[in-house]
Amino acid sequence: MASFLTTLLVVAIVATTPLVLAIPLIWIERKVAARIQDRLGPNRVGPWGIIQPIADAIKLIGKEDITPAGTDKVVYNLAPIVAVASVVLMWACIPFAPNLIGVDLEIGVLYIVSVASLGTMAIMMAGWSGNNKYALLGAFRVVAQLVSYEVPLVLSLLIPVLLAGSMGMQDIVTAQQGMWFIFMAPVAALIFFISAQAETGRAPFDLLEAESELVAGFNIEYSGMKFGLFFAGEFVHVLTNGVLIAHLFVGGWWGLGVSAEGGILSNVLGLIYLVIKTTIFYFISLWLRNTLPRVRIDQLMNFNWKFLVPISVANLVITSLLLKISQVAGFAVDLTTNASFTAALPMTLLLLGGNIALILGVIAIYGFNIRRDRVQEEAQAEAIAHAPSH
Amino acid sequence: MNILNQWGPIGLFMVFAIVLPAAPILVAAIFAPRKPNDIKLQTYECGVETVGDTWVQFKVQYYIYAIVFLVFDVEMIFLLPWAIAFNELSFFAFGAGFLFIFLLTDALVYAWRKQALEWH
Amino acid sequence: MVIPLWMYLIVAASIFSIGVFAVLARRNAVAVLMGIELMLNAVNVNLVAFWRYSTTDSSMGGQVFAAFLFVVAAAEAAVGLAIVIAVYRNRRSVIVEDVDMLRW
Amino acid sequence: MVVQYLAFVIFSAFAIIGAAMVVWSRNLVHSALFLVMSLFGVAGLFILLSAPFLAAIQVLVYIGAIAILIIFAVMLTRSMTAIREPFNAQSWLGAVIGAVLFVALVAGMILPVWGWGSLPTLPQSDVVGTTRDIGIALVSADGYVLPFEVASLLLTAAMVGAIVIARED
Repeated sequence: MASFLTTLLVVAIVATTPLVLAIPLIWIERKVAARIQDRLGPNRVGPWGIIQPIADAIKLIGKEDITPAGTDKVVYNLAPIVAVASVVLMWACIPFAPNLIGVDLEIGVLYIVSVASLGTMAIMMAGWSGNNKYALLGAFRVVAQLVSYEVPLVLSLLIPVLLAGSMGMQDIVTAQQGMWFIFMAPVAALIFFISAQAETGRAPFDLLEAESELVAGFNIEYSGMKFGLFFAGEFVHVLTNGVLIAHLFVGGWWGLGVSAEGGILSNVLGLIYLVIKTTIFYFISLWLRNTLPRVRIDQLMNFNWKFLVPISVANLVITSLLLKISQVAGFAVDLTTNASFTAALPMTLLLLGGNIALILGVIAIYGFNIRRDRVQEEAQAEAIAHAPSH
Repeated sequence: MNILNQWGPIGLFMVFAIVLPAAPILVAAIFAPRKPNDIKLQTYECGVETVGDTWVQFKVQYYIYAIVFLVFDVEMIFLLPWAIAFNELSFFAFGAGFLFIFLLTDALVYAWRKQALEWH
Repeated sequence: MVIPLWMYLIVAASIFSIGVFAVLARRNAVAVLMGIELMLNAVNVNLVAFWRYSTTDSSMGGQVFAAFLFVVAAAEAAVGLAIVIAVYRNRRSVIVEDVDMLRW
Repeated sequence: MVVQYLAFVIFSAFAIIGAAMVVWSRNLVHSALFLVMSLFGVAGLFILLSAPFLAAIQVLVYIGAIAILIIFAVMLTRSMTAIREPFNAQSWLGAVIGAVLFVALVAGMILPVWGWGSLPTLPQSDVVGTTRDIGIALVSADGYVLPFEVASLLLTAAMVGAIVIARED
């Protein structure tokens, strides 16, 4: 009974954390966006407008909730719940510190990915139930985008799994004791970051909403709290991506003075390091959102299928090949047991070399293609200019 | 029970994950005003209200993207265990994984060459 | 006290029977395909249950077999639905009885 | 373990009721959503059977991909979502066959062989193979390396076939 109550408490805390975090996140997001756009942002309610999101939440509760005629009531009401639930569930096995984790599942990473894919279903439900053709079209575009970008996301996720030899989140973090995975697989980290950004549906990949051009996307028929929930889910998803990148590629809670065994000091320090790393990636994400222009849908799809996916497949091939070579040659270390900086260095250099070669190769191929296209265009223009007038 | 220790909390998590977003909706339903009228309940459209069910023809392109995604998703079933067991694999087993990836890349190349990945 | 094997088997059998009914009775081809997915799922439950309760075999055969069934289900769904879409494009119908060109 | 029984009952109810509603719903999108519910229940059963990897794959592949594919297909053949009569003329025959099959399976196979009469077979131990064991079994020469490659080939063929069939031109 006591153990059940402890579990209940842990689950309650871990499950509420993302939703509670959403409140300050809204403020941070608006403030950062305002600063980038040379505005002040919210500054009326409370010091620096810090109470603004709470005022927003109260406003949302007091707003009339309009359910348009012809909606499918059950699906319509279920969709925002599923959308938020998918994000909350992801937090079940995200570590906070060496000993602080909801549940350290053996299949941690796979669990996170599969729970995240429930969000796609929620969007489909939201778009369909509204009985509005724009919402439905919007949902189709979003779903096409989300499923497309899930491919490079999962393929690059495979690299940390490959290096750590485990899917458990704590195992992956522990394996980065001496060397962060970003040094072994910078390409995978970059692809993961880009496709995670696309998974949240934010700029430059926000053509599903395109706030400045369209009225809204799949959530057009939602109002009041239900709309707010979709929004909160998106905010938390961005933060979740930051945490995931911090864990998978830059060592999660590792830092100076943290030991894997734990202890109070390690846990506190680990949490602080994790917050710092997460904040950095979260900030980069906001920065991108507020500075990059929106892409067109054909550019979006081409970028994914003709750039990210081939590169992530090539990256997987190169990384696994080099890893196997270093294992056969005998200078690979088992990162789960012996992972000091010096021991991991030769392997890291080899993998880093492979990644640099991959980047150079990609640049060469795309540079060649672009040059060839330009030469062709110039030749065409030449031909038109010099064509006989009759 | 091993499996219950690990997944029991996840089950609790699911309950929380549903209750936490449902609660604000319920609270809003209690406090929010409710004064519906015909105009307010109209679907959000440009101009004239749609008659009957929503009726749009969709591009088959969405479906093709979904197929390619499905294939890569199913590929994960095999690549994840392969990646986990990587340290213990012989060179032969490693090559088997390579062949697997190669065969799937084939499908991608086919789709690319047939312009199935273009957005029309 | 552990859940006995036959409980899983009965659950699987009922899902399978419902799937059979869907395949035989529904008119819409997409619904028929959903019935097939249900049947495949029931088979998967059976496979994993037999693997878990097997007293002689300690290999991962059951799970690996189930993983292959996922592949089959995915391939079946992709091609089956593609056929439905193609038929719909040519004949403007997804009713199974309307597609009777092969009928003698 | 009462909790286990409770979980079993809940997941089975999800799976069976979902499956029944797949057949029963007139609206195909509802059918697809009930299919998701049923698949979710089956994922829960996988967890009870100590196969969490398969459960996660079930959610990822079935709910994340196949259900999406089905809804896309429903939308592409959209004028057909609300067919007045969802069941064909021989539906009674289908119902009879389904019922007979169920009774035959339960009374003819499951209960006599694995049910009351026989000794209750119990799982060997609580700790069963992990995902790593699946990986080793998949690619080792005395394991399933041939099916592994054939699966890849099947996927490739399915993708090529589906694209060829579904394309507009």
